[in-house]
Amino acid sequence: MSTRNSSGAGGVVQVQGEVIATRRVGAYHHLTIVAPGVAELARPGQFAALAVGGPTTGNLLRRSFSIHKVSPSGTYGGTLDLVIAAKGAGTEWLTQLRAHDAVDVVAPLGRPFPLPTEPVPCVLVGGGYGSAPLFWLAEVLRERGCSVEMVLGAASEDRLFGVVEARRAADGVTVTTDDGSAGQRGWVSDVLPDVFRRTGAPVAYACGPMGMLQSVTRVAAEFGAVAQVAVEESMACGIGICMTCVMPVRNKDGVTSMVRSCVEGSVFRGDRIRWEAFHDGVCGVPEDAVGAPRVGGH
Amino acid sequence: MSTRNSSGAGGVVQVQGEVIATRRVGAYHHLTIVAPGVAELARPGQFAALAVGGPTTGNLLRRSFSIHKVSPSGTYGGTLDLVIAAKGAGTEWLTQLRAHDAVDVVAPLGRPFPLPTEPVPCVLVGGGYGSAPLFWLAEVLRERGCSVEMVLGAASEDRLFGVVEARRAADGVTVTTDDGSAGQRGWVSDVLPDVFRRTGAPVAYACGPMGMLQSVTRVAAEFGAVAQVAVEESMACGIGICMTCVMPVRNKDGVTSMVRSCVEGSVFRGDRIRWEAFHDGVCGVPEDAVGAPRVGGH
Amino acid sequence: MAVDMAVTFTGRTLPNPLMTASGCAANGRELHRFFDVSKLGAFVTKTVMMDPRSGRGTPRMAETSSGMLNSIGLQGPGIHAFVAKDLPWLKSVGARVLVSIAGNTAGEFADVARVLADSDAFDCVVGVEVNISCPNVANRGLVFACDPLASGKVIALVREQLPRDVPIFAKLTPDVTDIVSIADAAVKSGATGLTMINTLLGMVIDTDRLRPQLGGITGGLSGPSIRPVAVRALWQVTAAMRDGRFQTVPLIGVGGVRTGRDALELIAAGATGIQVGTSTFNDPTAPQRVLTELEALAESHGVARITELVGIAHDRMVIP
Amino acid sequence: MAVDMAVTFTGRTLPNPLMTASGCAANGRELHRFFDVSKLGAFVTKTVMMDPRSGRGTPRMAETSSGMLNSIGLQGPGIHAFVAKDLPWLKSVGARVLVSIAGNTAGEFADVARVLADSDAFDCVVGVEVNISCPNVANRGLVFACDPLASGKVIALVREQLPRDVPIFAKLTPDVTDIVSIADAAVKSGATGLTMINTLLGMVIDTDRLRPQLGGITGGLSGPSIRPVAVRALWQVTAAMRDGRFQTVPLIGVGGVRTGRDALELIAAGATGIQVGTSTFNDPTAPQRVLTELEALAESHGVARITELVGIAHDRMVIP
Ligand SMILES: Cc1cc2nc3c(=O)[nH]c(=O)nc-3n(C[C@H](O)[C@H](O)[C@H](O)COP(=O)(O)OP(=O)(O)OC[C@H]3O[C@@H](n4cnc5c(N)ncnc54)[C@H](O)[C@@H]3O)c2cc1C
Ligand SMILES: Cc1cc2nc3c(=O)[nH]c(=O)nc-3n(C[C@H](O)[C@H](O)[C@H](O)COP(=O)(O)OP(=O)(O)OC[C@H]3O[C@@H](n4cnc5c(N)ncnc54)[C@H](O)[C@@H]3O)c2cc1C
Ligand SMILES: Cc1cc2nc3c(=O)[nH]c(=O)nc-3n(C[C@H](O)[C@H](O)[C@H](O)COP(=O)(O)O)c2cc1C
Ligand SMILES: Cc1cc2nc3c(=O)[nH]c(=O)nc-3n(C[C@H](O)[C@H](O)[C@H](O)COP(=O)(O)O)c2cc1C
Ligand code: FES
Ligand code: FES
Repeated sequence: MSTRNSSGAGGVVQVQGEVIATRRVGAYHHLTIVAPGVAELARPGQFAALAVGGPTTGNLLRRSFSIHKVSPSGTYGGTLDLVIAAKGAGTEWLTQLRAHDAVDVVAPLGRPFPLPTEPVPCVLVGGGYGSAPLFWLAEVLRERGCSVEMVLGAASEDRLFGVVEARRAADGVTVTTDDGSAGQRGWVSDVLPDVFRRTGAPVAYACGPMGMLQSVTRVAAEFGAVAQVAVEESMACGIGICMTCVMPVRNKDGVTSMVRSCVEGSVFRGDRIRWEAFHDGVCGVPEDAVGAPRVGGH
Repeated sequence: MSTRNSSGAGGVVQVQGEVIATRRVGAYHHLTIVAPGVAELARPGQFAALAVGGPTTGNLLRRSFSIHKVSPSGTYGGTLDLVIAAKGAGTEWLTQLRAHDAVDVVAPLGRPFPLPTEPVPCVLVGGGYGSAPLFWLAEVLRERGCSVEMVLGAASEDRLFGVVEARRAADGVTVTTDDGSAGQRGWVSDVLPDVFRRTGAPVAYACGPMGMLQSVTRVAAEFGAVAQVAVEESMACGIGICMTCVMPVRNKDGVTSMVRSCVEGSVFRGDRIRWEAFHDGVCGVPEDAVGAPRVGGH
Repeated sequence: MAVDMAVTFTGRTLPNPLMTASGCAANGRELHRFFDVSKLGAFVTKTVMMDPRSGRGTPRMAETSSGMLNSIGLQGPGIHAFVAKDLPWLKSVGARVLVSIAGNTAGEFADVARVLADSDAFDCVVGVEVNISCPNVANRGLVFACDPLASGKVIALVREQLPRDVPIFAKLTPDVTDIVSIADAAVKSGATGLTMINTLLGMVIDTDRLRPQLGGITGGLSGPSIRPVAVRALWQVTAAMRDGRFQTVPLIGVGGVRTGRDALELIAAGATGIQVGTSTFNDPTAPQRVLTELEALAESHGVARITELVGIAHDRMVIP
Repeated sequence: MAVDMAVTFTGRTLPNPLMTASGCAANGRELHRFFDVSKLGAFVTKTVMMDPRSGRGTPRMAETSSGMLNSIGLQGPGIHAFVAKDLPWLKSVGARVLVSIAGNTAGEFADVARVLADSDAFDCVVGVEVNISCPNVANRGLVFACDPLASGKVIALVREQLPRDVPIFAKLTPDVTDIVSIADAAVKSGATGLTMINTLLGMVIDTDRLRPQLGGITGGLSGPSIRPVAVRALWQVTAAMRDGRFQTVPLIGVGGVRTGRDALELIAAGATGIQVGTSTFNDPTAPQRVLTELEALAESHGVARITELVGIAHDRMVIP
């Protein structure tokens, strides 16, 4: 198991990991991977980028996954847990790995969830496997004296992740499903106003589909809260060198640029994201963005 | 396990096989694959073409291997045995398969070794893993009353295959290695004259590197014997549709054409092959071949 | 609801869009051991020239990442043997045949077409594919499809030799600066359809021997690796026809199709027919399997006819 | 015996042939977390233009078989920010920098070159790569490298802005009928080297949504899938230079290099330098790893200097 340590700041390692456990959880696969060096550096909200397909593969690009949890030491050395939904070729391959199979891991990546400096109530919202990074976050928040209210939503019961764990990790849990197969029928945004009203939380953390993140941002704003959202853009490298994962985001001076979600995110303040530029799976460059195409295109 | 039966003549199946045993034998890997339907059709000298790399692979072309043996029924259904040397990406992948892994098999392919109609002495010559198909052939020959003399050669001891098996399968066995690590030091062609002289065999069967096949052909001719040689040309499909595996071969009227070694071979009469067209890994088109390039090229 | 898979080219209706690709299926007998070739929309034969040809020396192939390189050099029996043996066999099993032809000169193309048109089994021929784009010719200058004028001349001469109702497809190479201008020239000269794409000119070097791996030095690159180039070529030519830059003709898509999804990609870009080439080396039943997968996919998209999907991506663009 | 890996371009000696590829390594800081970028022969920066550019909307990528498609659209900070921030950083870590530049017009290329030449950190610049071949421009007509005249004009103007001893590499596209004529024009206009190849124009269609997958519709195809095209391009241009068709200049090979063996393939075809692009997305240490692997391979071939292997396949042909 080779570990190449980062030579500069930032704290990232590339390691040849070894799967030590893999189990189905509803529609997902929960993998535990021995990945020495990751646990010591990782913070909630960061992600890992995995190579897929093995030595003969035609799938070259890495796949990114939120870090569910890490454990610095154990019988096997430091481990990394991921929750993976089989979707295309790469996740299909990953979810079919067996114990002792090798997998190349680059982690931790991206900016973690910024933590409140005061012990305030926090709302954590997870959509589908988007809840994966929230339990660890909840633990860290509670260690700092924050109370934690969780809202988990999914299309159906099998696409919820961690409802049982949530009851332990949070002070209150609300569950929604689109089809009503578990918890309340509907979307997380249906129940969120109530949660903000009840807790008075000044901050919400969310991870899940873009539509959900946008509504969490909107509802949070209605209650004067800040939403910190972990976005999911298509990523080819995960480490900031390809420029495929960009999104239009305002900086604190109000200037919009196309920023790389893998290095400047994947956690952004929701109110900085130019949500109106996204529709139906594509995202345009807002006209006022730095270097936006002039008439005639570029 | 799906079996698509051939709809025409020729007797070939494409099956999703399952590896049930894999073991190292010297420098090689011996695989046993459940491949229903193959055993009933196969004859010694035929080969199997395997897809490699699994669902995400970038290695598209099939790899061909001589059939070592088949068994029509067993605990698991019909099986197929192959002896594989890890060389490039595909054989590397195949030799790392574990029990219960799936592998797509097309077999049997090619023309088998033609059998003598009389019970005559036969010389079987195997170079490296080229001996793999010879034990089954020996069995069939002896069933017909032929006596069998085997000559096995390789670069070194670990590259010999089946020396022990040979003692059981043949009436006499001679072993040579280039470095003298087992048997006699030297090439099979050094010992062959003696074997022909001793047995008076009118036919030799050979499988191994091209250089060896050529010398078997030459020595056989010196003793008035016919050599039936199983050649190894690079093959993209193994089933006769790509035209990559051609070699210049004379037909019985003496006319040379570039014929597909996967369907018209891989067993040829050695004296029909235009050996002089081969050198250093390339093979030209003899000027007198049907449709050979005219001056100016084509 | 089953999807109607029939497609029509210049008045000829085929039961479905799936075809073999020239040179990737020999002339039928070999694949017929794995599936009934008459079930395909059409069977495309190995390019045939006037005289028998030995093709090139070996090695003739190199595997590449998600593809392969070949330098077969148009090995074949010559048109007379082809019409005497191969075509009658294809007819006997009920195949609809798209015959691929070539020549060293424009005149030879015409001669081959004439022999074909005069042959007994010609009634099983649903079209002629004119291979003006084979990269495996000794002189790269002989790739007619690199030049609009040369392309046009070949097509015009072949057109004269064939009955008016026989579709002619010009097979194009993507190795040109502007494929639309070649397409334009071929259509203006009488091509009633276009096949895109032939292989890309490529090369592999044997790093042990430090010399070209193929006997023919360069070869044609094919397989899934080149699919994005095929999709792009189909898209550009379809866009040009939709813009009215030249007469709209049906396109046959070829290049890297391995699954029904791949076929749908080419169809959505503008292809009416689909050929499966290199993938057949991986899976001998590929052309038939792709048909099954394509039908299921088309059904999942809720269309009644596969033709509703031809070029559909041009109508679905999102301008953000 | 260690192999001497040094290579020389127009008088500048680099410790080894390995480089990042423009647009596949950002401007250094990100990769420096994984390995010391000053250990590479040169670091090639993301193509920079005069003004800041947002690049295109998303999706900007699609994975393809053994490769990918991108339509970044030359996002960048503009040359002024580049020389103020990125170049000094690269200099500070000791990197030798090959700066990739582009312009919307030939004049803009020259302007960018002038700002670069006038900048404080210019002494870490070992050459300028002139990207006349980016396919991600709104108008395909703007790909200068599709036309010998346009290519020549850009190179000549850039040449005027740079000190004589600064090497200029023209980066070419393989999407042309005759790459040798473009190479010829670039060299005659003052390019002291050529970089081959940029991406191939390609396209992927999303078969669920039945529309182009990229926001920019078409994109550039890269990765191991295109390596045979890169090898072929290097081979053709090297052969033309050996034939004396135009002055011999050093070539930088790029396209699908993932391993030391791949690098050796490009070198044997004629490349003196090697860039690693897309494979870096798979393995962040790829450029460095390829160097190590290449060195070991060169050693196994028993050469004393890596330069002995440049173009060697041209001398090793077997004519059967
Ligand atoms: C920061 C981040 C965290 C994520 N966390 C999780 C998680 O915890 N669990 C989980 O199941 N999934 C997660 N995803 C989504 C996951 O990365 C994609 O589902 C996966 O990459 C798809 O790969 P595939 O081979 O199945 O699909 P394919 O469609 O074959 O992927 C093709 C290419 O597109 C990229 N791609 C496709 N979809 C996405 C996507 N949604 N996001 C990023 N790249 C994509 C892939 O990386 C690959 O390069 C996360 C994505 C990001 C960006
Ligand atoms: C009729 C026949 C019988 C064979 N029997 C055996 C056997 O019993 N045991 C064994 O170990 N090997 C055998 N071989 C050789 C075996 O097919 C090759 O070693 C194997 O294909 C190499 O694949 P690779 O992925 O390791 O190498 P790569 O170099 O990656 O192969 C690349 C491509 O070249 C083709 N190729 C490369 N070398 C050969 C070759 N020698 N023959 C055919 N195709 C080749 C492969 O099929 C593949 O398409 C046989 C070959 C033939 C033609
Ligand atoms: C081994 C081989 C032989 C080929 N021979 C021919 C040919 O004779 N005529 C022709 O028009 N195309 C020929 N082609 C090109 C294919 O028909 C097809 O255009 C190309 O391979 C792209 O499709 P694919 O990726 O599905 O293989 C050949 C391709 C291969 C791989
Ligand atoms: C995401 C991405 C961005 C690229 N951006 C540039 C660029 O800005 N300038 C340029 O000259 N080439 C650019 N390229 C092309 C590469 O430099 C290289 O020529 C090409 O990708 C082939 O090499 P590869 O197969 O190793 O990636 C880009 C390629 C990719 C994949
Ligand atoms: S994924 Fe490559 S820059 Fe973000
Ligand atoms: S291997 Fe394809 S024809 Fe023989």
